[in-house]
Amino acid sequence: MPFVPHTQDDIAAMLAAIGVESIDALFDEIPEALRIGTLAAVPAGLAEMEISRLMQARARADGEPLCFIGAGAYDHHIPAAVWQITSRGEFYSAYTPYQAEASQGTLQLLYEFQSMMTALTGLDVSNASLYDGASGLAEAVLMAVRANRKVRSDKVLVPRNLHPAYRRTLQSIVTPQGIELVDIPYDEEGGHISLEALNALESQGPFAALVINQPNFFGVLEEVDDLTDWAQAREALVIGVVNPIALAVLSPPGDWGSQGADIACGEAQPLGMPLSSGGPYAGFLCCRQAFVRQLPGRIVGRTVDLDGKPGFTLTLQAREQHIRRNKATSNICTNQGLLVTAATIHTALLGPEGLERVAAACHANSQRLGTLLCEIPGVEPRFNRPSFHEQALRMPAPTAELLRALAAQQILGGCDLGLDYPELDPALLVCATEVRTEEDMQTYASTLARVLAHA
Amino acid sequence: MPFVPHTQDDIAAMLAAIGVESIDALFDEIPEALRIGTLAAVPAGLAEMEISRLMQARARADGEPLCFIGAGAYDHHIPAAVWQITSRGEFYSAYTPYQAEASQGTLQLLYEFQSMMTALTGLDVSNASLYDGASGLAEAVLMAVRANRKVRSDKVLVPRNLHPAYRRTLQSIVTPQGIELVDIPYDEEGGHISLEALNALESQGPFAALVINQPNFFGVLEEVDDLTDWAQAREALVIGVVNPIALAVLSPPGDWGSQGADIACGEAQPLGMPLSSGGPYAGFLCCRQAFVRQLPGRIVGRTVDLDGKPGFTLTLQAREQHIRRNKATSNICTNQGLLVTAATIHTALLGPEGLERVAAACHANSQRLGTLLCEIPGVEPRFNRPSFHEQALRMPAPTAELLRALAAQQILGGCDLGLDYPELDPALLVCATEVRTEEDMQTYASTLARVLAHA
Amino acid sequence: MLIQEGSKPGRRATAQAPLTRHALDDLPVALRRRARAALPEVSELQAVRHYTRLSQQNFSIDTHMYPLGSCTMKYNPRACHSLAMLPGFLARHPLAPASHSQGFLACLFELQDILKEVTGMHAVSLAPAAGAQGELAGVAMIRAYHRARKDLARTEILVPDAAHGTNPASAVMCGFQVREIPTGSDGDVDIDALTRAVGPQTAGIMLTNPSTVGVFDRNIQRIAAEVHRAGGLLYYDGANLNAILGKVRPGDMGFDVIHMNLHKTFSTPHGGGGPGAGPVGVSARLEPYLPVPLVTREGAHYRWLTEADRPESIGRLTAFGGNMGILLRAYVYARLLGREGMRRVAEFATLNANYLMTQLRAAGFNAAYPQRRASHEFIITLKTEAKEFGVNAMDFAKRLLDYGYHAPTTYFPLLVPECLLIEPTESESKEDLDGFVAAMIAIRDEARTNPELVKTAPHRMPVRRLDDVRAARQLDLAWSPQA
Amino acid sequence: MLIQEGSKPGRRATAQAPLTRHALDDLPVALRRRARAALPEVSELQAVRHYTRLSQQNFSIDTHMYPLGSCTMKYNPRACHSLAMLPGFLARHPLAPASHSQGFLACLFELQDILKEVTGMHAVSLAPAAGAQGELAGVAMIRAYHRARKDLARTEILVPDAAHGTNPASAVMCGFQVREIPTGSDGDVDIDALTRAVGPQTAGIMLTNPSTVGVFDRNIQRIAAEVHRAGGLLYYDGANLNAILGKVRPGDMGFDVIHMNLHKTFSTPHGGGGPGAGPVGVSARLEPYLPVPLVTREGAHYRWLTEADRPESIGRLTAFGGNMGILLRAYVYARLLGREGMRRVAEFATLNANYLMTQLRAAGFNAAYPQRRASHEFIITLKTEAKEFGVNAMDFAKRLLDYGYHAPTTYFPLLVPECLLIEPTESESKEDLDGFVAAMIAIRDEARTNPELVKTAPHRMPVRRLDDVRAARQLDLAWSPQA
Repeated sequence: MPFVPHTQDDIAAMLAAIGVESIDALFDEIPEALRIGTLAAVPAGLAEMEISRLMQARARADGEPLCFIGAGAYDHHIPAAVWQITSRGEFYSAYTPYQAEASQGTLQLLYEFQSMMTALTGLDVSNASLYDGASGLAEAVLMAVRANRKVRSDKVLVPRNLHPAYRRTLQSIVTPQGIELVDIPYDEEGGHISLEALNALESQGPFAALVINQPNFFGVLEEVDDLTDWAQAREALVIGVVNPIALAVLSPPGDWGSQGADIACGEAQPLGMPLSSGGPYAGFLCCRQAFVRQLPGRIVGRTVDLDGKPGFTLTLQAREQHIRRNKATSNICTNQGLLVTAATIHTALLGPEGLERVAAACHANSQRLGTLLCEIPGVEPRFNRPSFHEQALRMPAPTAELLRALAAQQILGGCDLGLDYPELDPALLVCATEVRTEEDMQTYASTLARVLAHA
Repeated sequence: MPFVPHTQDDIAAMLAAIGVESIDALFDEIPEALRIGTLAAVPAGLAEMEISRLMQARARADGEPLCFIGAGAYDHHIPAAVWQITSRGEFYSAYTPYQAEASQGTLQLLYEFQSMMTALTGLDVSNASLYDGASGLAEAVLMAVRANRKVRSDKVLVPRNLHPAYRRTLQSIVTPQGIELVDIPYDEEGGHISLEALNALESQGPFAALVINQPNFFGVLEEVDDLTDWAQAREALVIGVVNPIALAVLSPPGDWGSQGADIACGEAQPLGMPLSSGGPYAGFLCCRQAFVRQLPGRIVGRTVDLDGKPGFTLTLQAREQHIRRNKATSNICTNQGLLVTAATIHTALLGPEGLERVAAACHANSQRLGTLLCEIPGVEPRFNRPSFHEQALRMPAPTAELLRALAAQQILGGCDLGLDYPELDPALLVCATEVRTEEDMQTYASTLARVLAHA
Repeated sequence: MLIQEGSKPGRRATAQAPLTRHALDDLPVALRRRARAALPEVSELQAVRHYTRLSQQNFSIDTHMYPLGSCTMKYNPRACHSLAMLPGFLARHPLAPASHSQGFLACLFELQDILKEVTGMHAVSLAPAAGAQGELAGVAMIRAYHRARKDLARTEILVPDAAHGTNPASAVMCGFQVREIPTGSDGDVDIDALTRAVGPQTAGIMLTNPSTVGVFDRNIQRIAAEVHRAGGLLYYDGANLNAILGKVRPGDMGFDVIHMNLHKTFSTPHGGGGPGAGPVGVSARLEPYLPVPLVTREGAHYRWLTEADRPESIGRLTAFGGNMGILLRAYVYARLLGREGMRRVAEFATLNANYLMTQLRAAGFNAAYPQRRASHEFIITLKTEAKEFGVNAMDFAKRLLDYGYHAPTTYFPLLVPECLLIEPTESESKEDLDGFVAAMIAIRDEARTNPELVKTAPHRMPVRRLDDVRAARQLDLAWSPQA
Repeated sequence: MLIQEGSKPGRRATAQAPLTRHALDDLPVALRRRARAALPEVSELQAVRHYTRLSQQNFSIDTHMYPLGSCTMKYNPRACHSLAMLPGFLARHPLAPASHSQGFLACLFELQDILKEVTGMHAVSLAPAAGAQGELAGVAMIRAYHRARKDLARTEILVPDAAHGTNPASAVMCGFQVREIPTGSDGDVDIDALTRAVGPQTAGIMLTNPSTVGVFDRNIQRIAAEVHRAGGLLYYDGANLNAILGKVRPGDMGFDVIHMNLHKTFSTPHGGGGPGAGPVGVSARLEPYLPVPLVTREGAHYRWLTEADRPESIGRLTAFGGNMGILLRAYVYARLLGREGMRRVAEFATLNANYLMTQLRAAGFNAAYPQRRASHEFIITLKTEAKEFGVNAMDFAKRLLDYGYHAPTTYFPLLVPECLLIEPTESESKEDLDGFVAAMIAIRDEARTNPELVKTAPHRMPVRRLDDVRAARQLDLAWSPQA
């Protein structure tokens, strides 16, 4: 009986104490008709040795392709210390820190995380994480609509160059509440959002909020100051969707425009979370102090104990569903505590200088990759504005076939932009973080050249 | 500066406090001529990301061959919990528990280990480990010679079917102290040590000790009761060299013969230590209570604190080199604490029933492998007595070539007995522990059949 | 001390970042950060020591028992962690093509099948990232179902008063109104009240069974019939699935949609507050609305089903389809248990709960529903103790920490005064349960002889009782360099 | 509670052993175990919880500073652990053929080269499993050298009185007599006494430099000349190599043989008492005697050199050639440091030691050799405090535990009364050192005002001061079921 410690003597003694003959008798309040027989479709139990063998085979099955996909999930170096400490039982198997006195480790760490996120975004307060960047943006939008008391509108401006999966997630989560997402087209040449595009939409307003993605899905840098000022001049709140590694070198949302963005959110995955096939990651969400009571998710505060000694506790729980039920700011309770543990340790180990170096190395690699690939006839940059971290490249042949041919050579050549942006087809979004070497990039370039030559 | 926390301000403040101009000034007592310039042969430092890439490539470089070698190092399932807990910083980076009050974790664990080893060997006391099985045997022999007050002899009987590497290690370590190792030939048919062989050596005695290896290097079971009685009738101490997994089902040294063996030692690797290319492993060493003051290595005792509360501490330190210096029982101080941590957790997770199941599965697999291989013409058991865990098989072709051909098919086919026992050539010692599947063994058999067919 | 307070300008864990500092000159100055972010500057040893020591200030399953009702804090097998963290799984990019994802997708596909079988549902999506997101998805599917039938008048979701707070919150997130149904004195839903409440405005009902009062609702088949007759759907909150795993199936009870908390029933770690995973299972009529992505097998080939394959789907809930690493852990756990092991989960969780309730009652504590079997959990009410000694449920809870037990869930469900909701789970031993009873008795003795000791507990934790009111009034939510 | 005391017959961590119970009927009954071994029978959770909680009762580098003289307790980089534990290294059988060992052997070969370079020796063997085994190997090589020259009258090894206890013990293990050489009042070896002691009976001298009194012996070149002139060889005890790494090389000082403690200088973990690794380096004339195995490169191919290649070798010291996993950790550490990093080790270890000595002296503590530079370590003598307050070095040491500092090495070297041998290492920060000084001052204040507090310390550990005498007199070395 795996994970059940009872001996036969224990069972007998316990049944005797309860006063029943058998364990089955304990289920006697359940209507007989509902009790099931076998679970035929569930396989018989395995020993750890056996499941280990199976999982090792499966983990190995898919090889170790050289990956140049970014598109919202980035392959960064993670210090060995990060997961060795995160995996400690006291973090891994701890409960939500509702009993603050028995959870000071997690609580202090979350407070430190909140402090790191406010430092990176330049905003006042942060929550202790949400599920991921996309669902976090959905919460940001709901929050902005609730919080914007000046413009009572259910409309939110969302750029088309926001990550397509984020756009879909937004759609799933916010539309049942009657919120309308208004698309902002991107500039055909620059890949960015222009003031002209915004002005063209103005008549559809007023808007509760404007979403700005920096860098945007194409890796292109937006003119965040102008966009922020445009929105705030119209009483719309500004939600920045940002990459925490990029924030080490890019202007933080709190500094955007003349007043700063109101809300910032994003995916914390680049801070110490492995690609992991897509999750678990962690969304972060920061805002101005004024909106703190509209902030969803758990928040840790510093307080004092009976002796006046500093300590940490979950606070503002009156916003939350387990207190407010149907009046809560969100239904979210579970967050991504363990991932935040990794993110906090990761960020502490990197520090501001380390994050800057990582960001700069990613930028350098990504530029270098672009240069190498664009030496191939027919490959060229799709947009003409500065990019960061990744690049959209026009391809001289159908991308699906190219990607298949590259994959057969154990190269994952990027994200096929034509799938979500037919107007860009054929184009690839490629990424090379600091972990890709010159040799890796040369391999990609030479393989692509070969593939195209035979295409 | 990896692993150096000093900022420029720190350095300046510290130098000022000391009253020197530079760090170099702190080396001014060292003769100028001795100070070196560059370390040209040492490469420049790498980032963790870079060394990770290098080590991953090297760890992958040698493939994942299917291994049927045993010969003193065994591939067992290790519960995931074992190394997750052993790797915790509090075990991993702890010092030797000289400060007992700050080391109760390690000390209690070592006491539990000692208790497990005495339970497995059936002897009274255990030390807290030695470097490995082979050097542990050397210490056992030194100890036996010191401890045998009845027979003042420097001669020790050592079977030829003891692991060749153990025999060599014994040679290196004990002969500088004038101890003479007398070979006992093994029985040509049975592979075991017969009483006749011992009787034939009797005239060379008296002997301080007899070493008995159960199972022996060939996997053959010795008649340990007879051998023990033979030796003790002649006042020789009996040293059992045993495998802890086998001890779950085989008679423990403490039960051998009419009085039980005096000393037991062996390799603890099968208890939770990965093959690891040969180490670190851990030797264990147990003995009768009467010899405890001759036992080398660290020993943990249970005692009480000022409040009478139980606690654990290193004890009998008067035997050790840091107190007794040149009068110590051994020069050993470091032991294999971290490996003992793994062994203790492993043994707790397996328990007596688990170890029995592992032993029985190893036995069944090893028998099955023997059966499968012996279906191949020309392959047959080399010895005619019961074996455990591994088997010596006569081969119909030169073994070095066979092993090379098998290795080319990613099969490590066993240990070439002819290298150390020319009289057995061509023969292989093969092993299949509980982690080898029927399919693995079939693969070996069919590949060997193919190789032999083309030989 | 905060990691930020141990920071010193210029200190670094040098090995952790690229040794070369690349230029960023090509980026427009206006878009670049002006002042360096106030992040901690510490050495590698400093960080390792800081977080190792912080961890030691936590309770956790690996160190303490958590008899925590509705939260199923049981042993998280260590193999689930190491096998989900195999490099092949960790290095896989979420957008890697199916050609390079077969091993991974096979695990998810089989997990879908296992969850279908144990819940008795027709189809399962693994997409929701947590229980609350599973609820959102479930209610969204109910909404989509009615809308597809143009049945737009169904604006109301029924929720028992004992329900988890996420239930009404999730219903509201999907645009529904919530109507509460009272619990009867025997712990079952007040069936008459329910009958009165259902109607053409009923979109569905959200139920936990066994409920949060720790009993199996004996009228479940009747409830299902009533709601279905009115055209509503039944939602099963899987928080308490551990109580019936392998014994009874929500699908057989008549539920149309269910979410499961893998971090409860399937023993994936709570991780100090997540990540969870909240797969949803549905009956055949809701299948088209399942959130994407799903995994399908075509011949021997696995692939994702996405929006393109499922045009009626309620959509995508996270960017990359869910908490994959958590799903892998649950898969490993399910394979370790196997079908027999699943059944044992419910059996021993129930045995432990009934034994613990029996022993606490024998020790003089009052069960909220003494005439009922406990399911996997049960409620003790400390009303008498609070009145006699002035020591309330929270004081008991805090003092239990000193005795080395995590507090049970307190003051939930709201309908029982001074309550402790206690769920021992199947992985704790009889000795652990006996130890908990002994601690409860000892605390009651203290409450009698030295109430102040209990009222000011805990005393053996890293901090004494914390001032929650101050935390909410004098908000201090982030360290800043000026502070 | 011992794990054995939590055992219950029939309890098991079921997932951890084969599910099938194979028969053993073919084994002769006489050779089989009659009674089951009294090993613990516990659940998986029980074991995980027990050992996790035990671990928390330890001090460790990851949680505490260890200013522990002669032991070099510095940060053990976590990457060294994870990279040495890569599956490819762990799964490799020690007898795997060279064809399947190239990646692994490349690491060892390069480590040999790095160690040669930093010690200035001609050749290195990685075989010794620990420092003491390195010493044994070193002395055995000295013995083999003289024997090969038929120089059999050399029966004596010289050892300074301040030497580590392993030095004389290792010499005796090789059949030598030991003669002690006194230390001069300035901390250097008494050169006159040495000159009187050397002679035709001298096989060699074992020296640590910097010595265990924490100073660099300024006469090292003269010592080397004297011993060599007499036909003896010089052995370098590498315990203190951290002090000079990258700055000075034993080979350049004239040493013929050296062992290194990788678990000190190369930061492999102490692991609660091991495993260590004690590679030996030698001058050209000792190369034939190096212990096997060694790694060689032939073209692009690596292979082991064994007894067959090195017939004059002192032989094999463990069955499979050494603590491979520890060697891999040292290799990773060496590559992370690189040549500049090596030099910084010595520089900052020395800076920290001199700063700490300065601050402690400024606070009124007495250094044993105040006129000398500290190397990486130094000695404080508490003779005055012991006399004035009746509080001895051990009491200070125990009280330091309460302040969160591991005790320095106490009562070693034996020649300094009431001494603390203090080695902060390069990985501790100025703040850590200042904290240690503050603790020392606070304890001295306590010794003055409340000596009993210090004499009965520690007070904040899991146990109070333990009765060592009882431990040695009433031996209790193993739990047994009857007890």
